[in-house]
Amino acid sequence: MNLHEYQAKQLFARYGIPVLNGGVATSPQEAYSIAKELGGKVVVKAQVLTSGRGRSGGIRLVHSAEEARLSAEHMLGMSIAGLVIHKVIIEPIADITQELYLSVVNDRSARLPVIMASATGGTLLHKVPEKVIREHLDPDLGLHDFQVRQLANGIHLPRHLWAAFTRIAHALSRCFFENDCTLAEINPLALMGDGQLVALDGSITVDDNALFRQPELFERRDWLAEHPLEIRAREAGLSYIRLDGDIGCMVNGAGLAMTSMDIIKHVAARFGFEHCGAANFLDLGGGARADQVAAGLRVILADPKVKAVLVNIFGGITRGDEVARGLLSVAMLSNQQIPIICRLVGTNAEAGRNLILDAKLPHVSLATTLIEATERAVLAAGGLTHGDSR
Amino acid sequence: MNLHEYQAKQLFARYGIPVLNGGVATSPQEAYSIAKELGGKVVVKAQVLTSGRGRSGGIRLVHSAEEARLSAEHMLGMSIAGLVIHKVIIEPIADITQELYLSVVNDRSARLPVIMASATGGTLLHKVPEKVIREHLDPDLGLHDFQVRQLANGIHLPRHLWAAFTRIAHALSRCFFENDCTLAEINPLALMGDGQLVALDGSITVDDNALFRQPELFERRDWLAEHPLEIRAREAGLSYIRLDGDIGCMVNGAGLAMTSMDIIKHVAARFGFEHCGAANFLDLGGGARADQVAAGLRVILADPKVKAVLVNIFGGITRGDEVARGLLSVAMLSNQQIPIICRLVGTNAEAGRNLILDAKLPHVSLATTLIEATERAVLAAGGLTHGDSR
Amino acid sequence: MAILADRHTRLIVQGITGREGLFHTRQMIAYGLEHNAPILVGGVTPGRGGEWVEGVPVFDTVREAREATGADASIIYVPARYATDALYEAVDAGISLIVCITEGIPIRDMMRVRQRLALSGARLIGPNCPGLLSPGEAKIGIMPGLAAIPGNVGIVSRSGTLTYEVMYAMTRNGIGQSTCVGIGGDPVCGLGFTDVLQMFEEDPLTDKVVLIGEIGGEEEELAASFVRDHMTKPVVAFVAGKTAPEGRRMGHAGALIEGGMGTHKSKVEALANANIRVADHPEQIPELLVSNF
Amino acid sequence: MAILADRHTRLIVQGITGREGLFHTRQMIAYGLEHNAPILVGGVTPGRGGEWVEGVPVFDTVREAREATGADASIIYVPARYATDALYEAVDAGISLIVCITEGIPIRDMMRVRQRLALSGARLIGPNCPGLLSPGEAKIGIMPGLAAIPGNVGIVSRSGTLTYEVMYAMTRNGIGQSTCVGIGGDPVCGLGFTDVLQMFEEDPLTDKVVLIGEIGGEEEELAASFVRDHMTKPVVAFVAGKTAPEGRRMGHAGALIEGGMGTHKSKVEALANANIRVADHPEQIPELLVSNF
Repeated sequence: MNLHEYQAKQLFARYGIPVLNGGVATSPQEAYSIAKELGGKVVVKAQVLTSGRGRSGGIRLVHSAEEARLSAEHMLGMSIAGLVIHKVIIEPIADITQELYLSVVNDRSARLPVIMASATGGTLLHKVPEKVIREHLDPDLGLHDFQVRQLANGIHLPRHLWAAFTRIAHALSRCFFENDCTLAEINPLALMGDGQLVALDGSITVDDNALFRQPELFERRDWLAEHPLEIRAREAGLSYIRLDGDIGCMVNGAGLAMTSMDIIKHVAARFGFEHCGAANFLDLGGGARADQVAAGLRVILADPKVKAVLVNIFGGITRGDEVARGLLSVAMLSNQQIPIICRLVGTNAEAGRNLILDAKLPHVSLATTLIEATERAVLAAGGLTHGDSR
Repeated sequence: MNLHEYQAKQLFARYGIPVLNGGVATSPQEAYSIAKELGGKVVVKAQVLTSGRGRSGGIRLVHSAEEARLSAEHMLGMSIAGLVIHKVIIEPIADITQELYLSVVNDRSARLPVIMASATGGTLLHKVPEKVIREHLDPDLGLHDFQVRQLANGIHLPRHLWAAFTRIAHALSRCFFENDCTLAEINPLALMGDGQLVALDGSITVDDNALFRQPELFERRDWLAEHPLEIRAREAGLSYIRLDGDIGCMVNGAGLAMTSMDIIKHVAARFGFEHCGAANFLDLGGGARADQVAAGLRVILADPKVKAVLVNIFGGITRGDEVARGLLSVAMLSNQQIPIICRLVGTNAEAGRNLILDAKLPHVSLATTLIEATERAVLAAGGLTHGDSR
Repeated sequence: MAILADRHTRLIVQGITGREGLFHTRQMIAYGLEHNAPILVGGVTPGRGGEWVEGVPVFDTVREAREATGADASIIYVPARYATDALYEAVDAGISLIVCITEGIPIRDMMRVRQRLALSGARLIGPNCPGLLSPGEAKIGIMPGLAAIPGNVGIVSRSGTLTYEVMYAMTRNGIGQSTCVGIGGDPVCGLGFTDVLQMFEEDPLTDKVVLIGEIGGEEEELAASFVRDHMTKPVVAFVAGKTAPEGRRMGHAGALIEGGMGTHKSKVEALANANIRVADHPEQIPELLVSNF
Repeated sequence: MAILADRHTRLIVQGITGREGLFHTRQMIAYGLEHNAPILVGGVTPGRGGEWVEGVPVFDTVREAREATGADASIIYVPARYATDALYEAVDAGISLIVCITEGIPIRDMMRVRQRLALSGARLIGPNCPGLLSPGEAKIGIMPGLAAIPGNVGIVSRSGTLTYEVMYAMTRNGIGQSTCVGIGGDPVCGLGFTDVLQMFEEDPLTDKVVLIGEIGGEEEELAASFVRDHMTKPVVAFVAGKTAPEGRRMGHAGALIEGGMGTHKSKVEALANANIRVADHPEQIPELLVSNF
């Protein structure tokens, strides 16, 4: 789960990390009031959970409260990378001397958290990656003082900034640990004209698995930032991600679901249907019930891009008959005649296949292997039946 | 540092461990008021930092508020094991079904904390030591749920008490860790007639080395519970413990100080002066200044039991001249003519010895070995000079 | 002999009376009976000690279970909130092989568990994994027995049903497995690819190895280096997630391309550079296994 | 060769510019010069990197100091509140022998340090200890050089000045030492009696051993078992605190008889039962060392 910039900064402030005194606006009028209070010369920043806001017109420097109002009016409701802007933040224009970088993130290879600092932050960070100093953190003890010294030393921080840097590094580390973050990043950590270090922008990602013990963060989750179909799937307990293609997929298991997406692309390329691809990732999880299967199929069919559906179930805990029942309950009632190709293997697979055969729905068919099922789905989406291709 | 029973129970209550609703009284009238509010039938318990209050009349069951007043009047100001009673607690008489035991303590051999539980607590605990169930705790993670189950299982706790026992065990463990305790003990943990588990008595010892980060506990320290001479020594930065003998000791280093005490007893026995022994333990620590040496000698001489003083310094950081200066500053002014036998070895020892020789004080003399110094101190305390014994 | 577990393994089930635990206990017993392999020796559910489930005794604690049954392996089907405690309990009781099926354990908790594992020497498979299967010898986990037959190919995988797919494809083509190990889809887990590859390299009954990876992390790249530098046995691989978008978690907590790290391309290149044959799709693996190396 | 440290040890001082650190740095340098032994190679004080003190370079961090000087040992003279950090820093930098003089570190902190030491393999002496002295070879700590001469008797002790007293008594009687090790007076410390006894047993230049204990804990009892079961070299012992009252902390955090545990009697009995000669007082030790075993 990602926090918005304004949420990350609220959290930073609570840990004593200096941030600019701005405000959050959900309407142009609010933006105007905040900008006026700040003296007019402000930055208006769109709150969307994607990178590259700057390039997409999501960050504006303005010179009056009226301009701030206009900018907010322009941004609110606009989309960046498919995500609608519901909030903007208004902040005074910062007098920046230098942009540093500081973050704590889980290092998967070391299986430990790592704190990273760089003397060049902001957009320059990735241009000088060799200048990033790293210290792995003990997951029980957190950040040691000596590690902060090694960071400060490594980025050649002027001695008079060590005390402030130390406070910020410890605060960021505590913020990371206490909120079960997988990422807590300040970029840039700005050295201001007055000699203060200030967190100008921040990113926080929280471990979804730990949200049960972070009720306050869980409440802050911005559900509006998700696609409506993803919300519906989540509410049914399914893991669903919307993609650009035209073949809906329903699979049990994340690895097999990704593999099914990959095979669709692979087969489509072989057939010369380069435009074909998966319309979604959908993992039913283990032991899905008929009602979850039905909900998953409804979500897939609600996507207007979808021209065919590939169902691939390798049943361990998941039972083939349960899957078939769920599928048929939706397919029978649906007015759409979108082809549904099912491949069922494993627990109760034969019972499931028999249910589907007995239902005799013309648009629901069975396949034996994964490749065969995919070929038929690709051909169906490409406007051909399996027979046509032969 | 040890907490009084009432302080331990206040801490327990803060962690959600059930205690009886009693009160603390510093006067008989207060005791009367509390007892009256509790309905008259109460227990009056002296608050002294020693064991065996019960045997010394420090715990009384009374049947009216007036009796409570009389008991408090009797106890307040009374001494148990040399410690004056300044406070009593008044608690309702408990309806006890069973007395259990639960504690967390540092296990020195394992170098880990250990939680211990027993189905037989109170004064019966030490009679069935084999029934105590132990689980070592991870110093980073504290008590695990499975360990509580192992305790409950091991002491055959009835299943309906597991939930309450689990809450109390976790609370006691948190109390132990968060307050840097070396001991947090509930004895007895009483099973009451109404089926509740209640901490009837408690002991808490805090690691002196950790008091700097436990300011609240540090403030609660009951300085009145110490001997006045110990308070004076502590204020001078010296480690001083009053003992029963008649030979004052001033030594640098704890091990050497204990050894000096032991040698006094050893030599005294050899000479047939079984009544002779060390009047105190006094460790000057490392690198003591003249003013600290002087303060130490003043504390020693303020003890009326003292008939001779043994000074034994093996100087590493501690400088012999500094010690001599401190000694002489007090010995010169003192009206007492109590013999002071000095043995100085190590850093600047010769300079120190010369200072003492030059001062020509008749009651301050020098010795070469530890045994020789001790022999002279024992003979002096026994009323003989060194010459006499030969 | 297979790796990690065989017919001498003495297994207990933590969470044996739970919905999932009970279901898979039955599956494991059925597999054991069908293949004339020893079945599990006991189970643990706090508060249910003294009962019997599916013919095996239930204990309140792992320690009791171990003392009574001599168990040396444990499989954990405990819900995520209690799974960390179950892991510590297994380590504390001296269990030497721990398999954790549970999904949804916070990353930080697993980092802490790893420190204690390092101090104790116990081996952990998982969490968020399907467990392991030595066909005809031992089934510790949820892998469907029907998908596998005894053979000389070791499988190690970060995935669940995708692994079954590969096993099934091999089995249909008459290629059996020595041991199939699912190391799990979480970013922080117990044994990694290289640990298991090392065991396969040393196992006399394993002749070839299949490695099934996913996008996210660097496990596949590290495995490739290990194969290049330390393995003599041929390895075939497949990596899922070629078409997965960056920055989205693909079901598994660990299947996530972050900041351009852990891409399909990087993994496939690393594997190919280590002379590992990388399949286009799972059903291609049997033919890569039988073609000349 | 002596145990733990000799003329090949490359030592740095953590807290070299502090009052205590500077004083003892001078003492250690003086000892090195006087005995033609190598002197320390550097020091660490955060914020003072780049300076020179007593002819040796100062660094901001242990890691820098190690990289620049090849140090393999460190001595810590940092105040108690910062000493734990200094310990972690030394471990993290890969220092293999750490000696911590600092007194007053909370017990819990040392328990945590011990877990990290166990994972790293570094050896710690102390805290709250006088360090070690291999006469004529290496002085790492605060033991007065004048009290010792080279010889074949190893000393291991929980005490400070009491140890000097024993060394001095031996030296006056012409009995020299291979290495004198003060393991410290805290309840939780690094190397214990048995660790050091084992080293003396294996050291070809040590022929006899003196063990100096105190009341409190069970270290002496454990040492007695170790001597009985594993040592061939004769051991002489002294235990301080015969007349100390129960329940009072005798200066050292660890010198405390609690609940009847750690008494003088129990220790002396255990030692005597292991055929160890126990002295009545320190000045008796030389005669016990030279009498026939």
